[in-house]
Amino acid sequence: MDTMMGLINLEHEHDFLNELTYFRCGAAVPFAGRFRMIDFTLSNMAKSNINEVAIFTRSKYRSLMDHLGSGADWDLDRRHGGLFILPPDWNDPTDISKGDLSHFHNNRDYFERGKSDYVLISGSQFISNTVYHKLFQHHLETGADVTLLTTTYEELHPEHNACIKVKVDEDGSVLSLTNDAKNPHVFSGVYVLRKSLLLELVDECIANYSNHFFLDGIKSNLDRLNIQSYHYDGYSSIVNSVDSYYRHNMALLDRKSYNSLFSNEENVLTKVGNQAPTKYSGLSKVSKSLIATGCVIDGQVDNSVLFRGVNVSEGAVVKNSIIMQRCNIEAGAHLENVIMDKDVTITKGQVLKGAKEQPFVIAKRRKI
Amino acid sequence: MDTMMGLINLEHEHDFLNELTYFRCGAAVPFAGRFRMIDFTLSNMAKSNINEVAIFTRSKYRSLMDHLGSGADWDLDRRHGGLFILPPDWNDPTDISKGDLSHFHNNRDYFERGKSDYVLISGSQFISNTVYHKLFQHHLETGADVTLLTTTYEELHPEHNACIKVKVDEDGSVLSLTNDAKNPHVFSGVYVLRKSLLLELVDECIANYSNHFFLDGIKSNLDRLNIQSYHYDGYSSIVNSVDSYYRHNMALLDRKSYNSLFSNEENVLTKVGNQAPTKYSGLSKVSKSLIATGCVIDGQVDNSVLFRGVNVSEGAVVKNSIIMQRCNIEAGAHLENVIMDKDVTITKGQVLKGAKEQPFVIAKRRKI
Amino acid sequence: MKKECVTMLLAGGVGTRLGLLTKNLAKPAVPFGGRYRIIDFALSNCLNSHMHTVGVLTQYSPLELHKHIGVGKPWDLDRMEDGLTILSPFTEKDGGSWYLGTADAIAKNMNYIEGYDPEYLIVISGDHIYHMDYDKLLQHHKEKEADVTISVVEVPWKETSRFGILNTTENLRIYEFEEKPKNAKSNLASMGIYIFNWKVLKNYLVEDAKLSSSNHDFGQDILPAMIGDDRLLYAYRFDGYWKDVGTIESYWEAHMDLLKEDLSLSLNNNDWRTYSHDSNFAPQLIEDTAVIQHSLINNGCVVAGSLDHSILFENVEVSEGSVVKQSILHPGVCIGKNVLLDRVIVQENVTIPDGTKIVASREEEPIIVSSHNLKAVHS
Amino acid sequence: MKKECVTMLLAGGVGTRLGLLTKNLAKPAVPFGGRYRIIDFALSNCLNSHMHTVGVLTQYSPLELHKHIGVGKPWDLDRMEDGLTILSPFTEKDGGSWYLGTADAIAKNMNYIEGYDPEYLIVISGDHIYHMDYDKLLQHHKEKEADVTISVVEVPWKETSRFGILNTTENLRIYEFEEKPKNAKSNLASMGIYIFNWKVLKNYLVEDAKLSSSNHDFGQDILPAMIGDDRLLYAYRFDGYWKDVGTIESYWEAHMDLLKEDLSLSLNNNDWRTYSHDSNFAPQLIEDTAVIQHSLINNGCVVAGSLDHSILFENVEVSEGSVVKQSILHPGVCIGKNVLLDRVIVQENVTIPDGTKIVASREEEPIIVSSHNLKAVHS
Repeated sequence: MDTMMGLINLEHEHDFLNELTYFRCGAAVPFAGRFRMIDFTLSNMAKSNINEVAIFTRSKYRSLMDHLGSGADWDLDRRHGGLFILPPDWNDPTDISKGDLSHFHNNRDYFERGKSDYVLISGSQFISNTVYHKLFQHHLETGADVTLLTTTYEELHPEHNACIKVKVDEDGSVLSLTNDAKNPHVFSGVYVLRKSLLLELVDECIANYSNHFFLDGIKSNLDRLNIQSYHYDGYSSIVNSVDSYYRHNMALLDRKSYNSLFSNEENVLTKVGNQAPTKYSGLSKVSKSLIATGCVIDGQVDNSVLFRGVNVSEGAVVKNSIIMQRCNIEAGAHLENVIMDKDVTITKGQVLKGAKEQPFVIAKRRKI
Repeated sequence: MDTMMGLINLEHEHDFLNELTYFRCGAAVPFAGRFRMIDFTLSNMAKSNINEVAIFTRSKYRSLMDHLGSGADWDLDRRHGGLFILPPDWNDPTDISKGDLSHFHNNRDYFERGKSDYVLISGSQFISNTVYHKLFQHHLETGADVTLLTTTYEELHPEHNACIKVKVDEDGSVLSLTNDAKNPHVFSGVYVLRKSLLLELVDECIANYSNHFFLDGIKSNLDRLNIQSYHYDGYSSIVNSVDSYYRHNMALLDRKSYNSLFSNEENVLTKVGNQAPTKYSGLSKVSKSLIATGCVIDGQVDNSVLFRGVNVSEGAVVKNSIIMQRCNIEAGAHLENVIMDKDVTITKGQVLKGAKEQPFVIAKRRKI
Repeated sequence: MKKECVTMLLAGGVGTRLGLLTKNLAKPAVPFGGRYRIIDFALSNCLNSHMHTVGVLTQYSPLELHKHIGVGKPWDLDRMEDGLTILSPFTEKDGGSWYLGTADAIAKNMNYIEGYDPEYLIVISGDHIYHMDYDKLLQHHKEKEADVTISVVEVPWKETSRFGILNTTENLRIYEFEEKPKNAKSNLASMGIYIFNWKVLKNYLVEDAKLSSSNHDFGQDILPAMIGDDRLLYAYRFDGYWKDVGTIESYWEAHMDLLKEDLSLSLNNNDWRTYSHDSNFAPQLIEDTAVIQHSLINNGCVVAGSLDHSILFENVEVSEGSVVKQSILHPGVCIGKNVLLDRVIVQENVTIPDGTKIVASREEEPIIVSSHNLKAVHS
Repeated sequence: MKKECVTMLLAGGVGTRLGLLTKNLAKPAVPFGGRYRIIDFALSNCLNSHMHTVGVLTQYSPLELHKHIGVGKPWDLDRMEDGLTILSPFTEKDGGSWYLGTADAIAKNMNYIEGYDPEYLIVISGDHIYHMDYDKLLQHHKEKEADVTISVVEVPWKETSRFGILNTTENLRIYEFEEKPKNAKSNLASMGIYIFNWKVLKNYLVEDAKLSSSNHDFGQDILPAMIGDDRLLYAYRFDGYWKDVGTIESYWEAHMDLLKEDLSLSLNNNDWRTYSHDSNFAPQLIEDTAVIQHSLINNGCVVAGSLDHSILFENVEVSEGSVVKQSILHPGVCIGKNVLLDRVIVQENVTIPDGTKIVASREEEPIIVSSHNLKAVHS
């Protein structure tokens, strides 16, 4: 049976979420009430029969390690295969590789030991809930060298500017990969190729002092590689800025989007938190909100996302906001258009208000 | 129930095994035919009811991560607690800590989240097969601030020079910690103390710009701390140089030492290799040797240690040597007083000979 | 490999008094508290008390239970050397037989226990909701140098006839065991949690197995025999969080109690976490039209209707215009539009069609709704 | 959660023809090859074939087997959502019953299977030593659009009367199944490995359960009924590594064969690893006085005597002056001084006292030594 191994390459995902990425990489930022950004990609992989997943990471990976643990929650705590977080601990004095190529170079043994002939590569900024079976099937059937997962966004937003846009012919062969701001056909960052080809292209890139595997190894070789596009029709979003982060969290308050992302047959896997169900008292007034477990709600919550274990006390109001784990909103406080990182306490009667276009971001463990 | 959490502190264990530690830390060096140095400490901890173990490591920890995996082989692949390898991924701009104190400082959350009130700290150079129940019991009963595991070596060797020597009164209270070359009462590097005291001493050390927790936080406070010694009577050895590494591997060829280290009720836990039993052919001639599984022996092996999957072909002779995983000794080759790292091939008829006092160390993946 | 203490969790109970709830389900697998199953409490106690060698004895309709327990991951019991072992009935060269009583179930698994050569055997049941440190019980047992220690809880005097009652001396030594006495002399009820010195118990099990007249039950046979022999049996008084959910009424009441409690002292107690399997549903979505008061809601729920004094397990939907009061909705329940439920327990994956009205009056027992009796209970 | 394919591993066999080896042990738990138990081969095949949803059906003396399998860690079957499930007999509201035949065992666990709503059901047995890619079998089944595919192996014509023989057309469609025929028409023996279209099988299981005359066995009842209905049954010819160890003689011979083989093609095959539980014994210690030829030795052994054509499982000691020939020493065996063994199988943890002599002549069946018959077999 042909199988894929997985690679989540975080090298080129910089600290794109301001305060939220001061101490953690973007992949580890909480998203959608109970998940972290990386959960979507990782759980897609886990559900696609991928038994070995490596993560290339350069720095700020500690909270990622905490979150992923042994991989048990993704059923990736395997004795054969499993989850490998690969920090940059390299001691090869002859190493001349740069950028993400140094990850590929120094982790060559991961690929060589792996039992699969194909590699699925992804970042963490493409949020979707799917399995990659069809992408893989398409790759095998077309006999392509590389197959890109692409999708089309009806409305283009600033976050799509950073994406690579794709032009294909009628058979789905990729004709060009550009930054054309008006092309709604977007490359998701997910692609699959044969392991042997990957290693070959890596060697070429290193020999040429390149520093970006996709741009230098794949995009630059568009003329000689058979690159196919597989079009994904499901719900997805690209999160690569505070603006897009806020918007795509809020989008999930809409029942249709919520159902599209979550009401699949398959749930998105994440670290299990073991909290009791959320408790609503006689004073609670909640509408249009996404709420995780372990919360205690005595106040008013409107059009907001609450992560695990948030307390909203009597008389407090939370509006158009994202409130992360274990925040404590004391009595009478008023929050509007706020993104609040973990473990923040908002004291009695405090009023904080950002703008919808520019939410007020509060770093973790503050008391305000 | 009072319980301990574990800490294996590798910060002060430098690259003490020459060629064997070019690409890996000492804790990850293979030892005694199927183990790695760290297995002894880690398995002692695992068998002592310790459910949370952290490893402080600065560099060359990749092969350690490979070896330990999710901790499953030590039954430490837990959802609550478990094994934490903590590489130096720190992003605190206000951090002024140095030496191993920066590990303590940046991993404070490990201690704070841990459910145990006591911490057992160890390095990886003290080789023994025991459980720490009695040490812990002693610590609780004497009400000591810190209890050190100590032992006495009848014969002092160069490796003991680097150890701290202990002077105690009749009750086992520690009177002095010195480098007295003639004192056979040696501190093993294993000690236990209350978590709250540990954190207090860490804070003090950092405030004083210290860089060595044990020397600056404990030894320097000998006057005001109640430090007890618990004397360990079982078999043990200190491995901190190529010389001691070679000698203590060879010592296990003696049935008495072998039984002392291994024929406990409890086996030493290590990564499971899934090799078939070792196969001896009609031509094999083996005596006084320690041999792992997966070997195929057609030649002569005498007074040697063979790790997993070693091939000794017809007419080859291996004498007084340590041969690591998957080495291939081709026909007619002759090895004497050699330490050979993993995956080395010795070609037909090759003769290599070191001295007992200075074995010939061959780095991994060579073909000679 | 020697272990000081082996725990045997009795999870084969039929739980007859729970009616429809246990029709195809062992009692320990019955959902509780919005996200748990009853057995989670005993298993979490094992984890929190550092009891890592646990045999789970199953016999009756175990499929759902086995699926829930899996390999024991949520409770860290998926271990190499000990951990969780499911012990179902089996055959030997001379045939096999089913577990007859609680003592018989233990006796038939003597080989499993002996494999760990334990000093002590803890027998617990998967039938109650409680937080208990078995290690403290063990320490108490050791201090008293008892042969048996039985955990007891004080029950209201008027309810003593429902329980196994222990009559003790002032220092809590047990001199008599009465099963459901009409006129109780004590209100100390056995919680069905025992610690035995294994060597002592073993002899009694061997002897009891030979008696054809015996029910092979701890309460009816083994303990009376031990008391008769003047063995040292002590009661251990437990006064923590404990709920009996043996009847439909008490099951429902226990849920209503949860709404009054400070959960940080019970289900959300950080010092004594209750662990369960998690199906990774998305957070609950509360819609514009929802009105929620006095309720507990788990992941995966979508609420557009009104809730009052209700408990929603995972993946429940309550549509617009519906009113759910004093009710318990098990996982996967789907409530259509304009439904009215009051004092109702809806079983797993049942869909209640639009406009349905099911109301149990205050005097009645709460109504259990399954997919089979749906039409019958529609008022 | 839907799975394309569910695997049911029959591990309840009594294995009568293995005599003492299966006295207190299910056949799948019998040690093999110096470090394995028979069931390891089937479980490793599951891992290597990416079959992750495995029900293991046990009934007879399962304790040792369950302990060995544990939660399935060595085979990566300790998973959250599927993985390994041990399926022992259980009771329901209307009582319970034991597994009667192979088909009955599957039928009684229909709920388990239906929980995954599979297209295909693979039935394998834990009784043979073989390396097989069940996925290839499945692909073959799909290509043929068969109702059933049965894996077959060619056996010597003179041995056909020991096997279930399949008579096929040229393109391997099965038109007849003969259980142990006297005059076989074919030498294609069933390996007891079947793939069924689950929906098709299910109907036959339901019908078969109603027949009081049926043995509820695949070979005797289900397959003949399917052939009678002109269902599409195909044979799948297997020619890989396969050993039958159903009798004491064949068990012993299979071990002697191992000494001739290139293990890198069988037990040590890197492309098809065989996984097992590992007790973490230290490496074997070979002493000064040892003479070892043609032998297989596992971890934890200490050898001071002479070995020839012998297999030592883990933690075996052979003391000075002893000679062990053509023998198989199970885990924990301890051979005293000046012992002579020839053509002997010594069972787990048996200690052979100094000076013992046990020899089976070439014509005899190899002698099995347990702690009970030790005196009787001393020559």
